[in-house]
Amino acid sequence: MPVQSLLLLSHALFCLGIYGILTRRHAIGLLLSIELILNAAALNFVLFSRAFGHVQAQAFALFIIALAACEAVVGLAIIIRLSRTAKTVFADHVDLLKG
Amino acid sequence: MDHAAAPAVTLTLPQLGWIPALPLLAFTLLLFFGRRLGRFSPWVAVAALAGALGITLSLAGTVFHGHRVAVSWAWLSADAPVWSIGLSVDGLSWLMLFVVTSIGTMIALYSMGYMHGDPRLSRFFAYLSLFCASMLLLVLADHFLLLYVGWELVGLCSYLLISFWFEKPEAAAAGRKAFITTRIGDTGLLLGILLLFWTAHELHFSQLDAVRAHLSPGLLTLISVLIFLGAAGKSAQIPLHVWLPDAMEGPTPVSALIHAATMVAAGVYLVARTLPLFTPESLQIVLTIGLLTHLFAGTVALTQTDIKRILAYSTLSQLGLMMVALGLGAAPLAMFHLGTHAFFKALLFLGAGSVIHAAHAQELGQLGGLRKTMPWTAALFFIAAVSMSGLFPLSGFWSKDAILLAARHDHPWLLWVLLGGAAMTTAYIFRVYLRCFEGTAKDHHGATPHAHESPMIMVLPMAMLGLGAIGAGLAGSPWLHHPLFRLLGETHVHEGVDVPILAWSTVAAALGLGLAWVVGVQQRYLLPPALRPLGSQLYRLAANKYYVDELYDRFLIRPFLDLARGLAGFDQRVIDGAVNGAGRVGWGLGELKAWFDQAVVDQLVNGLARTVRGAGATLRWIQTGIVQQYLFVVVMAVVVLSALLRR
Amino acid sequence: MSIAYGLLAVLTLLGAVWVVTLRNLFRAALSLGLVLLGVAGLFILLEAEFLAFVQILVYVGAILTLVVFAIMLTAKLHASSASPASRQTVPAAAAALGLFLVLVSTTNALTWPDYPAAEAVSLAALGQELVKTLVLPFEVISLVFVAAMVGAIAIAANPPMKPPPS
Amino acid sequence: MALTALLACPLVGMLLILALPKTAVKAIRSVALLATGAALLGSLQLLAFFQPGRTQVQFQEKLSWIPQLNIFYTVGVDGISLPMVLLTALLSFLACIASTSITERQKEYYALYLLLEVGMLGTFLALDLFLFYVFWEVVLVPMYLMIGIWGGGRREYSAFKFFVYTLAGSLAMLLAILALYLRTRSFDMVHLAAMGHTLDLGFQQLLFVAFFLGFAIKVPVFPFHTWLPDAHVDAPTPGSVLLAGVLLKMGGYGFFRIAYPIFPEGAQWFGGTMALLGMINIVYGAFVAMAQTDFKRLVAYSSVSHMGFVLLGLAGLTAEGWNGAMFQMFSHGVITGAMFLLVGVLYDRAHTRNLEEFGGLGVRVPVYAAFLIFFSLASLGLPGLSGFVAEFLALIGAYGRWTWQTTVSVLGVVVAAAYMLKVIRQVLLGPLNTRWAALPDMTGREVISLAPLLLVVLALGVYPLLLLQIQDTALQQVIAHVLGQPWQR
Repeated sequence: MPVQSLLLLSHALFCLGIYGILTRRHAIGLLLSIELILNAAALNFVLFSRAFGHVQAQAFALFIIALAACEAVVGLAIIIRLSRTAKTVFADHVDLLKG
Repeated sequence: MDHAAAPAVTLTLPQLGWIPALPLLAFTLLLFFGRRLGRFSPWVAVAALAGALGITLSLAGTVFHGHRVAVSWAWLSADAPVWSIGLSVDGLSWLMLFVVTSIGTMIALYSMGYMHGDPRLSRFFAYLSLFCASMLLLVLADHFLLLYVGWELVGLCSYLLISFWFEKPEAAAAGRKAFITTRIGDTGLLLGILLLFWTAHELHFSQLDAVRAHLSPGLLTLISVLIFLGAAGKSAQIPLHVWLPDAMEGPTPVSALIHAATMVAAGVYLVARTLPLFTPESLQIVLTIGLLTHLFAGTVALTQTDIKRILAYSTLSQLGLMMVALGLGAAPLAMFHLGTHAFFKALLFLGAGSVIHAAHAQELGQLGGLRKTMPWTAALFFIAAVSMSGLFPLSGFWSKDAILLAARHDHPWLLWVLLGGAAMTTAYIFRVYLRCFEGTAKDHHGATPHAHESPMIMVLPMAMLGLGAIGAGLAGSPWLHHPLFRLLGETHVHEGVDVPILAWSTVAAALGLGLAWVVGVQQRYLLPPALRPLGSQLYRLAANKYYVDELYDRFLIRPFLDLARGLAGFDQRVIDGAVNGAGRVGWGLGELKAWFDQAVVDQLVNGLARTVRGAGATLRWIQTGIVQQYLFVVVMAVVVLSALLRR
Repeated sequence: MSIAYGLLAVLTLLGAVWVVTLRNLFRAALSLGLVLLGVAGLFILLEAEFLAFVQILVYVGAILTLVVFAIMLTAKLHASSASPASRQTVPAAAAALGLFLVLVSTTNALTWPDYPAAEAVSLAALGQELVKTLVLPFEVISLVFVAAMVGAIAIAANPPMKPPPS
Repeated sequence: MALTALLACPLVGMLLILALPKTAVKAIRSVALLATGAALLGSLQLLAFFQPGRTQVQFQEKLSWIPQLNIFYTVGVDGISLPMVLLTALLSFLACIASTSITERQKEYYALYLLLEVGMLGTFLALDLFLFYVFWEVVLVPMYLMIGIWGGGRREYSAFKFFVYTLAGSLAMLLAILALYLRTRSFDMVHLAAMGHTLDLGFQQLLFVAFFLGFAIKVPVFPFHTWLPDAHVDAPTPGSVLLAGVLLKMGGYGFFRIAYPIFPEGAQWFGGTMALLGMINIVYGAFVAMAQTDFKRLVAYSSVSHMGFVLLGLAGLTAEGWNGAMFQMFSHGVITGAMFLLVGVLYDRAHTRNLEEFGGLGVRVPVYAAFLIFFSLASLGLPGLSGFVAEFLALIGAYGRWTWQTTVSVLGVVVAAAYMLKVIRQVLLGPLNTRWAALPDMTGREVISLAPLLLVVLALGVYPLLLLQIQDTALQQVIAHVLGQPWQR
C-alpha cells in the first residue's frame, strides 16, 4: 500500500520538522526544520496528485518549492542581519517579546 | 384637589415657542459676540426678556377666558404619543410666565447698574438669558420630560451664576453644592417620572386627572412623594435646604432672580402642577416639611448677621409657607403667595444689593443709618419689609392671610403656629431694616459714611417692583373679586375681608416688630435670668444653623468621599489583584513588591502557566519571549484539539 | 519498485533525524541535502520527474548552498560559544510524537483508491494548468518572489538600518 | 459597492502612506487626513441614501470567500450599524486632525491608524461572523502598537495588559463562533438570527456567556474593566479617543448584533445579570472616578460608568431601553472622545494631568473653559445635550423589568455630577495657579477638531429623533424577535 506508507513517511518528516523547530536553538537550524516540514507537504501533494491523477496538486508542490526558496532567502537575510546587530544567531537570545 | 378645571378650548399657537426662544437667542448672541457687544450686551438680554414679557401679556386675554394655548411636536419617538412634548399655557403657567418675565426684566435692568464695570459683563447677561430661557421652558412644559429638561437647565444656570466670580473658592464651592444638592432631589423627580411612566404610561400634565383615576392610592402616594423630593430640592426644603444660604455667594441680582423669586419657586410650581397626583398622605408630608422649613428657617434668620443670608433664610421660610399651603391642598393660595413673594423678596434682595453696592459691606455690624444717604433704597426696602410682614393692605397681607384662612379651616392649631411664624418673619426683617437704615452710621471699617444712593438704572426697577409689592396682592383680594383665583380655576373663594384673621395677623406683626426693636436693635435680654443659659444655648444652635452643614459633612459627604476612595482602592487592589492569588504564591517577596501595582494580568497568565507546567515552574516561563516555547504550546494545543475533535 | 521506495524512505528518514538532532550545524545542513535528494527520488518514483528536477535544482542547488553560505558567514559566532544543547527535548519529542500518532490514526482510518489509480500527470498538462487556471496564483508567487528578493537585500544590506529607538 | 468603497478609503490611504518615504511627514499626514475625510464623506453619503423605515439590511454585498466553510464576505448596514459607522468615521477624522501631537515615527503611526480604522469600520459593517471576527482582531494589533510605541507612562505594561485581556475575551468568542458553526454550518448573522429560537436553551446559555465574555471585556463590564484605565492613561490622545469612542462600542454593538438576536432565550436568561452588572458599572465606575486625581483616569472611569447604561438599557428589552442603549453608545463615543481630546489639549501644554496641580484656568483660557464645561455637562447628563437623552431612555426602558437596579443606577447620575463638577472646579475655578499664568488658549486646529463634536452633542440633545429615527426600526425588530416574534427579513 504505497499511499499509506508514503503518508506515514510524510507524517514522520513533518513531525521531525516540528520537533526540530521546538528544540533547535540555532536560527539556521530552525530554517532547516522548516524545510523539512515544507518537504513533507510537497511530498503529500505529489503523492495525492499521483493517486488521484490531479494536475493542480503538482502545481501546488511547485508553489511550495518556490515559497520555500523565498522563505529561505528572507530568513537567511534576517539571520545575517541579526548576527550583525544582535551579535547572536541563537533564537532564544532574541527575546524582545519577553514580558 | 381643586385643580384647574379642563379649559374650554385649546388653541395651537406656534408663537409660544418664542417665549423661551427669545432669551435663548440672546444667550447665543451674547455667548458668541459678547465681547464685541461690550457695554451694549445688557440691552440684548433686556430686550429679549421684554419681548418675552410682551408675548406673555398678549396671551393674557386668551388665558383669562379660560382657554389653553399649546403647541407640541414629536421628540423621543416618531409615533408614540407619550413621547411627543410641547409647550402650553394655562392659568397656572401664565402666572409663572408673568412673574418670571416681569421680574426678570426688572432685574436685568437693575443688573446693568449693579454689574457695571465687571470684566465678564456680557457673560453674566448670557447666563442670565439662558436662565430665563430655561425657566420659561420649565414653566411652559406640558410634559414631565420637558419640565425635567428645564428643571436641570435652571439648576445649571444657578450653578454658573453662583460661581460667577469663580476666582473666589467659596463661590466655586457654593455653586457645586447647589448643583449637587438639587440634583439629589432631582433623582427623586426622575424616579417619579420613571414610576409614572411604567404604571400609567402617560407623562402629559393635561392627563394627570385621568391618571389619578386609574392608579392605586399607594402608588400615587409613592409617585407624588418622589416628585415632592424633586420639588424640595429645588425649593430648598428641609432636609435639602443647605445649598440656598451658600448660594448667596453669587451676584446679588442673581440671588434676587433665581434664589428668591423664580427658580426656588419652581418646586412650588411643580407641586401645584402635579397636585392631582398627591394623595392625602403625601399632602401630609408636604405640609409637615413645609411647616418645619418655615419655622426652622425663621429661627435661623433671627440669628444671622449677614444681610443676604438673612434674606436667604427668609426665602426658605416663605417657601415653607407656600409648601404648607400646598399641603393644605390649596394650590391657588400657594401660587398667589408665590407671586407676591416674588415681588417683595426680589425687592428686598435688590435693596440689599443696593446697600452692598454702595457700602461694600453686608454684615449688620458694619451697617447703619443708611436712610439718610440712600433714601430711595430705604423707602423701597421698607415697603417690601412691610409687605412681607403681612400688614394690611399690602400684597403680602392678602396672600398670607389667604393661607391663614385655609389653615384655620383645616387645622385650627396650624393657624397659631403660622401666626408665630408670621411674628418671626416681621421680627427678622425689621431687625435688618432697623439696623441697616436706622440708627447711626458706623465708622469702624469705614463702612457707611461714603455710601451714596444707587444710580437710576438700579432704583427704577426697584421702584417698579415696589409697585408690585404694594399692589400685586390686589389680584387675589376680594375687592377685585379674586381675578387671580379665577385664572387658576379656583371657584370657592372666601368673600370679603376676614376681620379676626386681620386682627390676629396685625397683632403678630406688631409683636414681631417689638421683638425686633427690643432684642434685635437694643439687644436687651427678655428672658428671666434662670432661663438665660438655655436661651443662649438655643441661640447658639440657631446661629449655627442647627449644625446641619456639619452633620452632613460628618455623616454624608465624608462617608461619600471615603466610599469613593475606598472603592478606588478596592479597584486597584482587589479587582486588579483578584486573579493574582494563585500566581502570587510563586513569586519572591521582592518581585511581589516590584510587581505589586501591575500584578493582575501578569499573574493571571502566571496562573495559567502554573497549571500547564506544574508547581515548579515560575510565571515567567510562559513569557520568556522565546518563540519556541510559545510554539510548543501551539503544537500541544493542536495535538490535543485534533485528538479530541477526531471523528 | 517497493524496494526502491523503502530505500529512499529510509534514506529520507535518516537524513531528517540527523537534520534535527546533529549538534554540528554544517552536518545538519548536509543531512538536509540527503533528505531533499531522497524526496526528489520519491518524486521520480511517483512519476513527477519535472518536480524532482526542480527539487534538486532549487532546493539542493540554490537553497542548500545559501544555507551553507549563511552557516559559514555566521560561523565565528557559534564557534566561539559551544553549540548549546537543544532545549525542551523531552516535551518536544512528546509533542511531536503525539502529533504523529494523531496524524497516523487519522489517515489510517481513511480508505484510499487502488494505486496507481489514474494516469500520471504529464508535464504538458502541468504547464497548461499553470498558465490557465492557476495563472493568478502563479503571478502572485512571482511577485512574492521579487518582493522576497528585494526584502532580503534590504534587510541584509550594508550599512545596516538604524536600530529602532528604544 | 458603497460599503467596500468605504472600507477601501482608509486601506488605500494606508498603502499610499507605506509607499511614501518616512521623511515626507506632511504628505503622510495629508494622505491620512484625506483618507479619513473620504471615509467620513462616504459614511455621510450612506446616511443620505439610507432609508430609515426599512427593516432589511441595506447596501448589502455578498461575495463567496471560503465556500468550503460557507464563509462569505458579507457587509451591510442597518439602523444598528449605521450610527456606529458614522461615529467611527467622524471620530477617526477628528482624531486624525488631533494627531499632530505625534512627533516621532509618523509614517508607522498613520499607517497603523488607518489600519485601525479599516478594522473598526469592518467590525461594524460585517454581517458574517467569521468576517466580523477577522476585523475584530485586526483592530487589536494597531491599538496595541499605538499604546506600546506612542504611549506614555508604563506604556508597555498597559499595552500588554490591553492585548492579553482583549485577546482572552476574543478567544472565548472564537470558541463560541466555532461551536455555533459546528451546530449550524453557517456564519451568516442574519441567517443565524432567524434560526435563533430553534437552538436549545442550554446551548444558547453557554454560547451567550462566551460571547458575553468577549464583548464584556471590550465594553468593559465590571470586573473586567481594569485594563481600561491603564490603557487610556498611557495611550496617546488620538488612541484614547478611538479607544473610548469606538473600541468600547464594538463590545456593545456585539450585543445588539450577535448575542441578543442569535441567542434570544439565552439573553433573556442572562438579563438579570446584565442589569445587575450595568448597575454596578454605573455606580461603581462613578464612585471610583470620584476618587481619581489623574484627569485621564477620571474620564476613563467615567466611561465605565457611562457604558453601564448600555448594559442596563439592553437588559430592559424594551424599545425605549434599546434606543437609549444605542443612543448612549453614539453619544458616549462623541462626548468621551471630546473629553479625551480636551485632556490631550491640556496635557500638551501643561505636561501633567494631575487635577490638583491646576486651578483658575478659566481666566486664562476662556475658549478651552467653554469647551470643557460644555462636554463635562454633557457627560454628567445635562438635559438638552445628548447624554441625557441616552441615559433617560436607558433608565426608563429598564425600569419596568429591573426596578431596583434602575433605582440604584439613578444614584450614578448624582455621583456623575459630583465628579464632573470636581473636574471643572479643580481645573477652571478658584484662584489662578501662577504656574499656568502663561498657558496659551486652544489653537484653531484644536477648535476645529472639537467643534463638530459639540454640534453633534447639542443637535442630538435638542432633537434626538435625528438619531432615533435611524435606529428605531431595526431595534424594534430585534426586540420583537428576541421576545419571540418571528424574524422578518
